[in-house]
Amino acid sequence: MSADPFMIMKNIEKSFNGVPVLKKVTLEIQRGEIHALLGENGAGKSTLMNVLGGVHQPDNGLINLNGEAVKMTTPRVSQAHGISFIHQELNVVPDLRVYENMFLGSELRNKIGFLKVEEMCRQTSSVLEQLGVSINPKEYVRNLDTSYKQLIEIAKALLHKSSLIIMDEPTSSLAEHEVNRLFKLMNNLKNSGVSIIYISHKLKEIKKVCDRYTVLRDGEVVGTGCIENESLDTITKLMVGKSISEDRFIHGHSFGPVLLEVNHLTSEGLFNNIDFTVRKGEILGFTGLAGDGRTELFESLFGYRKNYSGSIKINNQPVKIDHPSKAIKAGIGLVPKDRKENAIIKDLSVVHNMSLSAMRNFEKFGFIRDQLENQIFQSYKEKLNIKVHNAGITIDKLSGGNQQKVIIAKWLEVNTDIIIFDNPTQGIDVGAKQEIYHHIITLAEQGKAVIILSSEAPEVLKICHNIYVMYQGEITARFKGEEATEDEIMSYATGSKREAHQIG
Amino acid sequence: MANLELKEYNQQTSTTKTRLSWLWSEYSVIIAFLIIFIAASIMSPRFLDINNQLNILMQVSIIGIVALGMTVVMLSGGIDLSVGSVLVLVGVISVLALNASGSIFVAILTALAIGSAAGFLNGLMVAKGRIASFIATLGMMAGARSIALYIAEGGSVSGKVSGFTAIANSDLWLIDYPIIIFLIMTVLVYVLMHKTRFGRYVYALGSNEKAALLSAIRVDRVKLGVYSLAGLLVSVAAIIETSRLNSISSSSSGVQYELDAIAAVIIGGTRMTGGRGKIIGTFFGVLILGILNNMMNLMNVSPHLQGFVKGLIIIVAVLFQKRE
Amino acid sequence: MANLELKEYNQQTSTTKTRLSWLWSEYSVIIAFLIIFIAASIMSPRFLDINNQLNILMQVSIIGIVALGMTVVMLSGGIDLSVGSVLVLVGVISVLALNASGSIFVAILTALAIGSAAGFLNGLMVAKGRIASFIATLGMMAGARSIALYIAEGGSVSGKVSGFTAIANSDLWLIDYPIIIFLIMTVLVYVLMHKTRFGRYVYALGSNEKAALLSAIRVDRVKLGVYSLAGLLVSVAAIIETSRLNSISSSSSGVQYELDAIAAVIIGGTRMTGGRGKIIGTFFGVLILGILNNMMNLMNVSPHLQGFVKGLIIIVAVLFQKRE
Amino acid sequence: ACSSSKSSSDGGKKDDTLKIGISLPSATHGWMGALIDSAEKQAKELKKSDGIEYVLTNATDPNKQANDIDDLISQDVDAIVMLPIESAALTPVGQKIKDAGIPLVIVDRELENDAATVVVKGDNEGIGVNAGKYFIEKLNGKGKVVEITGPPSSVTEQRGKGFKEAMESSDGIEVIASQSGDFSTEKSLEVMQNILQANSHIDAVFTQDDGMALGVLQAIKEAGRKDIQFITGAGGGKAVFENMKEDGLITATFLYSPTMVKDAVKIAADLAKGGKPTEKMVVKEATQVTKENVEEHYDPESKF
Ligand SMILES: Nc1ncnc2c1ncn2[C@@H]1O[C@H](COP(=O)(O)OP(=O)(O)OP(=O)(O)O)[C@@H](O)[C@H]1O
Ligand SMILES: Nc1ncnc2c1ncn2[C@@H]1O[C@H](COP(=O)(O)OP(=O)(O)OP(=O)(O)O)[C@@H](O)[C@H]1O
Ligand SMILES: [Mg+2]
Ligand SMILES: [Mg+2]
Repeated sequence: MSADPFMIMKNIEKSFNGVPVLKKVTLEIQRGEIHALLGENGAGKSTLMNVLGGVHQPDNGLINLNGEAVKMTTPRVSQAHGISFIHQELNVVPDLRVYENMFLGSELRNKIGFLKVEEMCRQTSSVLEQLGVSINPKEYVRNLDTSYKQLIEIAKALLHKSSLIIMDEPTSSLAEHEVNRLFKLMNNLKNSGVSIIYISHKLKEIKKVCDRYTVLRDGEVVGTGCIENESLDTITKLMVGKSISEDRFIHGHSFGPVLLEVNHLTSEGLFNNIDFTVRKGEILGFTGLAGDGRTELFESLFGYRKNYSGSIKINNQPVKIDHPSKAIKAGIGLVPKDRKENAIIKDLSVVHNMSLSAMRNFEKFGFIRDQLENQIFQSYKEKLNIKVHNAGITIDKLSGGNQQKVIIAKWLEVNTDIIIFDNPTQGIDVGAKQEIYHHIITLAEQGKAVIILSSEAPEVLKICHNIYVMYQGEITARFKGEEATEDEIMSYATGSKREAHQIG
Repeated sequence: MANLELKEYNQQTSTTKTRLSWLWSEYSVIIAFLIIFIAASIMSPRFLDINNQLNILMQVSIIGIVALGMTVVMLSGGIDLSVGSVLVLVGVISVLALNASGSIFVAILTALAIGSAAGFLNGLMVAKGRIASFIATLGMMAGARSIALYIAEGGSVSGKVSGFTAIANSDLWLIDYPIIIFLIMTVLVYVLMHKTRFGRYVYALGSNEKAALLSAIRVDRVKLGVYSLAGLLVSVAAIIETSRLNSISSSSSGVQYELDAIAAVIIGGTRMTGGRGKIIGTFFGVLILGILNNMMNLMNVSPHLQGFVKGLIIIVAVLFQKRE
Repeated sequence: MANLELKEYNQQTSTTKTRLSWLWSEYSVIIAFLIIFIAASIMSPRFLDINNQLNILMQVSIIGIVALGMTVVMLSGGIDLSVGSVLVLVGVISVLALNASGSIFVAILTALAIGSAAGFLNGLMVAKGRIASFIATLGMMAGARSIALYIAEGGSVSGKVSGFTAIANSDLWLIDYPIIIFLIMTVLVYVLMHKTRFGRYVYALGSNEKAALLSAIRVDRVKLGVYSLAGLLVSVAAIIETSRLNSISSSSSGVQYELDAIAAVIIGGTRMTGGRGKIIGTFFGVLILGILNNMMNLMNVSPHLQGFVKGLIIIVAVLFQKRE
Repeated sequence: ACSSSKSSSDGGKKDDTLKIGISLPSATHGWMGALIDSAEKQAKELKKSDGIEYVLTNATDPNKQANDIDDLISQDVDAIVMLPIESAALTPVGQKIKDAGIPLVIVDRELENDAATVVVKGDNEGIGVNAGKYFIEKLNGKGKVVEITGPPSSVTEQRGKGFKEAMESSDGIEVIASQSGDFSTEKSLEVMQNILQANSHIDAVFTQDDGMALGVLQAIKEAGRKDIQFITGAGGGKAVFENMKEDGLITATFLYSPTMVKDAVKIAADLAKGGKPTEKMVVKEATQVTKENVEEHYDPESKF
């Protein structure tokens, strides 16, 4: 097995603006293996893969493919060498249809050069079917939910019949059953000789599907080996330098009065007759599958969507929220999911992204106090362990996980009484996840009401006092955090069970 | 299983309301066109006259052909301000070629060559020079006009070969050649944009250039193709315009064609930032503008107020359309 | 500890290469400016003459003030084609107000009111009507010019109140008022864009409108503010232009100001699609254009070729700048 | 880029060389294009024969023209030729030239003060008036007339005014449509097509420019209309003369030659040398050209 690796990256070095990001990294991939590339946020995983994918040029080092030295000068060259790349940030073309996206760059054409639309649609359907999705291939991608977009990117890579597939956090917005389908496919691919580099912060997945691993830390390889021989704990330690407990976080609870009360909230086609309350100091979890409508529900609550009926009371006062700024005034904050689309202002600096929603905190006589901004950012940087060498650079230069942390800092700075987190730990490493959970619990302990939306049942199980499960726009179950199990949540989330449990 | 259910959900809704709203969102420009058409027929009895209808088609054919190219450029996320000036330059040079060679064929070849060369140069600046298309084509606009003025010494040049005027002044069963050329070009560009790889790539790059690049599309070549195509279409328009009057003025021809073409494209529902829009939309956008100009003359609106009326109706037509 | 290490790197590297490349990427327009400035001094001995320098500043002040507003609009992701026409409309109405009231103060107030009202209307169409800014302001461009023509019956109107011309024709220690007004406006807009919430919001919405909305920014109000501000600045420019010549022509004044202003903004490094750019960049972009015009006059470039030379130099200046 | 080719003409004003400044609008229609060309040719000739340098500037709007004049004054030119885009707007600028002690020759449009040393102009109102007389005579004081004007500008206004006043003196003639052809052949063609649609009977067409007359002619030809008896133009373009010679529909035009600028440049050269103006006002008559006298004015080499 280890005799002649199929792909070797040797002594790769790369720095951005003089800051070294990769330091003599060596990575070997065997034919037909699934290789986990691990490391905390900002360790350099994506950068390494971008070098392999021809997106970035290394300052130094060699890439060897099938025993031949190759230079990956553009993404096109990399693809020509049989490498497919699923990027960490979605790269679909929103204004094209599903099948058009799938075949973009490798369209099927008939003899006179016209596109074979029906044939492409057929193949699209069949690949998507393998992933367990049935979307109309002629639907515009802009109308799809993020998880579908991610699935389309995966399917596109599968379509290419590559010999090496790079998957940079492919499951960050997928639900459990979609992930399982993906793993089944990955195993099939592996058996047919395809190699896969798999990047994920979900260590359980790694254990389940990967054969070997390489861990990066601050741009250096700190370990490599077979997954079977290691416990998750050792790998975690390698990555973040400490072990992480997988236990439930919170135990005792002493809630204050009801802070938010929602009655009969309905928006046609999105969610239906939603009732719930949140008390001060409570952490409430909402979970379900993609398309359950929870995102839309809370976007409505936050004033981003306006077409809904029902009543919302805060502190027993009815409120009318038709714009996010009114939501903030009423005391609701929302950390959106899909940061690239919804949260990141990529042309603003890291600091300015942090302060954007709470400008009043940084003003004096109507002018912005730059120093105060930087000062406050420093405190968040330490608190959330944000890895950034110069806070004046634009936020798109940060690693994915660190971008997410900046967004969380932004909403911590707004400091609303009710704070909604939609998929808050998307792309965040295990160590940082723990820290974020602690921050959320601290918020609750300070008497804030926290709502967490997540499609990962373990996440809500770990930190929520109460858990609501949604299915097709309705709340199908309510659990107390310590009473719920993952299996039971899944059976409500998939619609196989429907009757609503009442919380005692 | 969850997915199957989702599918049902979909089918349920896509029946009635969805279909109507689809029609509305895809073809609202046609509805706008129909309303304006009906309003015009009511307001002026002469409007519906078959001759008047042919006149309108004839009048829009030049801008229409230019607007087709503009649509492609704008779908790719760019803009081409140079169309009017390039049209004049092409016209002037091809008349000189016509007179020098005595051959209409040579004149047409020259025109097509100059037009696509100017377009190609635009493409080079945008794709390789990474210059914003607005500024690159603004430079070309100034440059091409300038060269045309220099060559023609500020005046106009006239064809001296009989037969050249036949191109734009003949008809096939009552329908003038320019109209036929415009229709054929519309069909060709439609096919190119919707049935071939090139068109697909144009949409892709206008919608998300980075994703297009990561999909191994040769973005640079597509851009070169886009601007060259626009230049080629401009040269077709230039041939018609020159042949129609057997002359072209280096100073007054082609002035503000870019604004008319862009207005037609946007009225036709193409998004300013690219990636979204339709050739058919531009076709009707061009017709709407043509009807407006025609009506303004038919009704003898004061020249001072024509801008106001035209601006107002354009805005209402766009306002009326379905937006995101 | 990881952070500490990173910090060290930071200091190490940000010294030489980084700093230079930062300067280059942030201020390449200034470098372009310096090169053109030096080239001009070499090519024409008269160029450096203090009077000539003051002339250039005076000449760019009107377009400069317009370009400041254009920068803000373009940073927000829009465009304003109506600046030239609104300038004329403001000029015509304020001269009428001046002559009717006999008060310069009333004239200035009228100007500011009309300019910001026109801008506000642009903003309404863009923010509430969701019309692409290109088409909304194209409509305003046609409309405002048309109304100005109608009011002035196609001709020009002249001020009949002595003292009005003093606004643009007086100086403070040799420096003409228009220059001073331009400099003050630059500083004010700079402060607005870089030191206040409003500016931050404009950048945010130009970069990612949806994220800006989800950040609880009142996107609609910001847009209204942006276009009103542009209108207000146009009216300041209109006052200067009207006062300078004590008259304004409804047909020929303000022609193509939008192209000059947009060119200055893009030469200054602002991105067409918004979110990125600098007021300082526009300031130097305006100066570059001013020097070009001045040099063209000093060097007696053939009139028909001036467009060519100007287009070429603009493209070279942009090409030369650091791009993404 | 332009340094190598142009450095020869540079060098500013040496004490012994004279220099004239020429400030014109930019070439947005044929007449102006021809005028700019004539000016440059004349200036070049003078450079060859008398060694007088020149600077030629173009402006799109009055403010830019004021800027150009500032540049010319700061170059210490010895005389200035200006075709003001707008009379009112350039009047204070003319004053500035006068105050700087530079002789000023105004072309085509007068200033509103006496800053001009010499004015060389055509007779815009005369075009309208003479055309009006011609119409009344040819139509016997009765008929339906269409007017194709230029884009809004003082030229358009003056020609239109003259024509309107002349028409008012005869109540049998009715102007049934007045639309702008933007001084462009293509635009006039379209506009005339539409006007032909709207009006089933037209007797004659007055156009404010020869280029537009050609567009109108084409429209009438295409429509195959026989009711229109004649078209008139203005300016004195070669193509219009040719049509006249061939007994075409264009039966008259009124001279407004772009070559008037040549006289202005020559006068400016004299003034620069220190000469005194012989007359303060040179008016180029709006002479009526018809088939009878067309040969006198026809020049096959003309660019206009
Ligand atoms: N274009 C760039 N310019 C400057 N710095 C960059 C750029 N891209 C990445 N970096 C820096 O390189 C480092 C490594 O980033 P990378 O994206 O490879 O991390 P990662 O391991 O993928 O992290 P994550 O798990 O959060 O995705 C980070 O510190 C990041 O800020
Ligand atoms: N723009 C849109 N057009 C049409 N339907 C939409 C649109 N956005 C969302 N939907 C539909 O609304 C429903 C619920 O939305 P959504 O999938 O976002 O829920 P969710 O709970 O946020 O899921 P998750 O967070 O797990 O991805 C789905 O049926 C989805 O297809
Ligand atoms: Mg990453
Ligand atoms: Mg969702």
